[in-house]
Amino acid sequence: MEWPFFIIFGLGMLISSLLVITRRNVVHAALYLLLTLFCAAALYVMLEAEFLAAIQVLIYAGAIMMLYVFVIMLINVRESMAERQWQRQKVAAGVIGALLAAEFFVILIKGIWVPSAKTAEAAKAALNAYGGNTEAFGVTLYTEFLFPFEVVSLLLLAAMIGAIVIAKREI
Amino acid sequence: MTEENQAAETDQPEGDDGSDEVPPPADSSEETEASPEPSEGTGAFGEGEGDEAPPEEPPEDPLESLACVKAVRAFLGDEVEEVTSFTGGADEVSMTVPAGRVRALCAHLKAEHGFNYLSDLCGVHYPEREKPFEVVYQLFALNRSERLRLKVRLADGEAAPSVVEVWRTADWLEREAYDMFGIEFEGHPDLRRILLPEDWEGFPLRKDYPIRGDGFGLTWVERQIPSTSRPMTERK
Amino acid sequence: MVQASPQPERIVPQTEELVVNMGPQHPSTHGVLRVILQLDGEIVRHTECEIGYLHRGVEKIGENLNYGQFVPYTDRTDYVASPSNNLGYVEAVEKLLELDVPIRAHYIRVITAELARISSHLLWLGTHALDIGAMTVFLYCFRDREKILDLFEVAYGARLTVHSFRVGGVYEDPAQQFFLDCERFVREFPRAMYDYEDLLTENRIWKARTRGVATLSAEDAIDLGASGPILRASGVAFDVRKAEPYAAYDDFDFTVPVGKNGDIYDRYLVRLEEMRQSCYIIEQAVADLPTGKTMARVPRTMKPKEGDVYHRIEGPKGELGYYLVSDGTDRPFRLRIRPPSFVNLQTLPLLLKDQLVADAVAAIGSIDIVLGEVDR
Amino acid sequence: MVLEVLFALIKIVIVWGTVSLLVAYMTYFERKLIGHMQVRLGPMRVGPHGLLQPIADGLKLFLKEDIIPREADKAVFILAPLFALIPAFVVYSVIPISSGFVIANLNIGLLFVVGVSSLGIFGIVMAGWASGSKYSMLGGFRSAAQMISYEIFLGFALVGPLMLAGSLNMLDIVEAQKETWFIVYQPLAFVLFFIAGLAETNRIPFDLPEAETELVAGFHTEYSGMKFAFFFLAEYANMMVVCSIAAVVFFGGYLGPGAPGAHWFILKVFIGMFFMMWLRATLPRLRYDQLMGLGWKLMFPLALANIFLTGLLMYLV
Repeated sequence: MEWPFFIIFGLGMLISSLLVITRRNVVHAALYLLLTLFCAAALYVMLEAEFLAAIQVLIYAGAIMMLYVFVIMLINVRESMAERQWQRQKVAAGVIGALLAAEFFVILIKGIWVPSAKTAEAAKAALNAYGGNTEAFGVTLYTEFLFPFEVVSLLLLAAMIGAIVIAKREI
Repeated sequence: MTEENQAAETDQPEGDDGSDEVPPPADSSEETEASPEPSEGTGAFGEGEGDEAPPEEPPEDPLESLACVKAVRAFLGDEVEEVTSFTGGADEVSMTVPAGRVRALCAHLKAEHGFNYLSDLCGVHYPEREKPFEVVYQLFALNRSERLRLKVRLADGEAAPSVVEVWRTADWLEREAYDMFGIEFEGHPDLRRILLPEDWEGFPLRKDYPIRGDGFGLTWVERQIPSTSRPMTERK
Repeated sequence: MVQASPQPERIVPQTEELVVNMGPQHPSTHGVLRVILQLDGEIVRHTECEIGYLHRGVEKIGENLNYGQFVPYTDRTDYVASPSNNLGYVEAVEKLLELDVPIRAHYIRVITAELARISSHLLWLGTHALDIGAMTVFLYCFRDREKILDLFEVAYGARLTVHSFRVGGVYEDPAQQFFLDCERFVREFPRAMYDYEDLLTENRIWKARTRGVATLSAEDAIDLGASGPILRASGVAFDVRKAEPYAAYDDFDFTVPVGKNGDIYDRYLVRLEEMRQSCYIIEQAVADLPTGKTMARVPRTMKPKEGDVYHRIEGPKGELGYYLVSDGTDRPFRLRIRPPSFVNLQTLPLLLKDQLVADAVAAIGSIDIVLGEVDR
Repeated sequence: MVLEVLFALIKIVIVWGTVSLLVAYMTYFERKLIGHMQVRLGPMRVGPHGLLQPIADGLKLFLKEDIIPREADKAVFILAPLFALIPAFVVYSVIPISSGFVIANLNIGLLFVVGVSSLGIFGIVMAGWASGSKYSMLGGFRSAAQMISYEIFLGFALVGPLMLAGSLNMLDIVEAQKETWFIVYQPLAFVLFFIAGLAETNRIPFDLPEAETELVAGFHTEYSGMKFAFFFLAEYANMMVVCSIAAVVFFGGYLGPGAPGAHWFILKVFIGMFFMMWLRATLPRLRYDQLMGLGWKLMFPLALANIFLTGLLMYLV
């Protein structure tokens, strides 16, 4: 029952992410990126990572993309469309792209050879032990990953203060 | 005209003015009471005036005994061209003063005599006169409720000194006088047309400005809109 | 590139000054006023008003009509309070003709002019509140303004451009019904005013939007020639009705409300109180209404003697003056209208200086301009 | 399997159909209500007491010429109204209308609501940008900044009741209020939520994005016909969403004595709507900086304090 949806969202994600990098109009590209993120969220739901999916929509699509769009819309789109889109870095880009593709391929092969059902079962069992997806997320975040979590929030705080200082010279 | 008017006015009984003209008697009485009393009003000129005034001016002229007239006299001396009042009272006192001195006079009246409020400033066009233009200033002292009208006569092309420095009110009022009469105000910071379009030709409140748009060749509207797009009857 | 500058300038990122054009078709400029705002971010640095879109050359028209014919034209200057304009002009002409107007006519004029003041303030309050987003006040104000217009209709047969007075008095003595209705109106209206007060006076949002916004000091107000509620809101108790009583204002007891801070909120309070005082004046006038004629004997052709008069009244917007120059014919040689809106509008650049652009609408509204009068 | 899908589809049709009809009649309700508050009658001509007015309005807007400005970005211009409308409707798929009746009983229901409704902003920003007009663009940006800010307070205000319920699932939240409604424990959270909801839906006193007298209707200046109707419906649908969430989270959703749950739920939503409309007839509009100041300087600290207090009390009790 799930596979048609998987195909819809997977294809949607692929096509829209392709369109993100090929559109000349930045606003259109940003809106396709929004679609990509949305499809990713849908895929998370299918992997039973609902909390992640909701956060994906709320933070990425709702907040971060909004800021992107905010900035992009202030650009003169006509002017930017006339600018050259492809830089002279085709070789470097090709090499890095090939490396990435190889990596993905290796992971894919591994996934096929190693029976994934077992790991999936184990993950589900672990989730149920916590009483659900969201709870599991919260517990791990505040126990196992407490230190990195705090470090990251400090980093964000520093970034926020920095942005305020730069934007508002006289306070 | 002044003397006869005044005579006529003073002869008439008070009842003539009746309810309509309640203010003048009230004001003049106020004035006569007030004139000796205010120290800033009389102090500066009163002493000098007290010595000189009686021999020069016949004391029976009620207008000359008004504080504001005395103040202007004290400042300008003989340069005052005319003193009139339509009603004979203090409320319509009108003094014609030389154009060159008006800014200094206004500054003096504002600083020393409390005429801190410029009610109005407008132009008038008398085509028959030698100096055809007149600028009329309606001064008002807020603290004392006293009015004074100053008039300045200008020859064609002569500029009046701007009083924007004295009262900022004058800014738009002078622009309007320029717009309507073409009277230039020297020292005005931004003398442009205010009500009419910037490319308007002519000054509509001049007496020689045609009421129908024939006097200037094409009217403004006719110049803006090509004649072919207007009805036949209007075409030249 | 060729010329090396002696010292390299430090590059400081600058924001451009933005020029925003409000009007002449903007809903908050109350007519065809065009305001050009120079903004530094959200702050207004410089304001310029473009006016004249409604210029009809009223003063020129006046020079080409005889004294009586011009009265209906005054209706069309400040068209939201046309009896006040009639009154100013008619009294100026009467001064010129040295006419003795019957006392009953004066009382009727006072009643009508005060009704006009209430109606003008109501229109102001409604539109000003609507500008700030209070929609219901607008409809309440129109509810009550409607009653005043009905009163005009009873007395003079017209509602907006009333042509209420003639040179020499009031043409027809209004029907008794008019005075009864006036009595009822002044009895009911102060109660209706609680509706506005409840919605606005202590409303925190209303206060936040109007308090300390677009302030005008007393010195600036006098220097800029502001008059009417704006001047009084700045703390100067100048009211022509008190300073130079005209018509029958000497006979009535009323106070001149004065503000303290000269901000939009004070202008609002001053106008509200003025409406109450107007009601009080009408109440007295109706109670003490003298009997007698309402028209003086006016010559068929009015030919005043040569000379000039300046007559002013306290219009709803401020000092409304008429300067008439007579050359002895039946037409004014020069007819000058001293429009309160025009002079008051001159305060706008100062009101908006260094204010937030979002306050521009509130500030323009607080001046209470009628473009018909500004442009004439 | 097929039956399940069919059943879900029927539910969707019922809910969305009811919602869209209700939304249409909310416009009538508001006009009548405000009309009577403002000593006038409101619509009277179409049908008895103007009852058919929303249908006439809908027809008129549907048949109206659809204008796309020359300067507009056509695709985005057309998509924007849909972006505004669809999230408001999607949210209804997780709101329990009565004890067993909910389209999708998601684990993360409340999070889903907040997440999806945040997408509605895109419609407004896209509309503002795609219109190719300065006024629209300013309106769109204003709206976006306002909605992003207030979305945060909206979310934070919901954390308190969430902690009490111990679940994100909408049904669980309602069931947790069997004894007492959360409004009793969380009055501050409700006030914050309601204010944030007003700001989210651009209602007075936060209607700056569409301030008629300042921005000439803001982001939807250039819209006409059906597209305009979509924005109009989106506003009312969002109002209903806010009221529905308030009913579910603070007022025990469908819980109530006697009558079936759906009645109670709809009644509670209506009372919420009534208050929103009442406010429109009463209050003037805040200035932009005051709006932001209110949010960040007053509501945000209060919302955090509320969370802290709730946590503290839960720990102590």
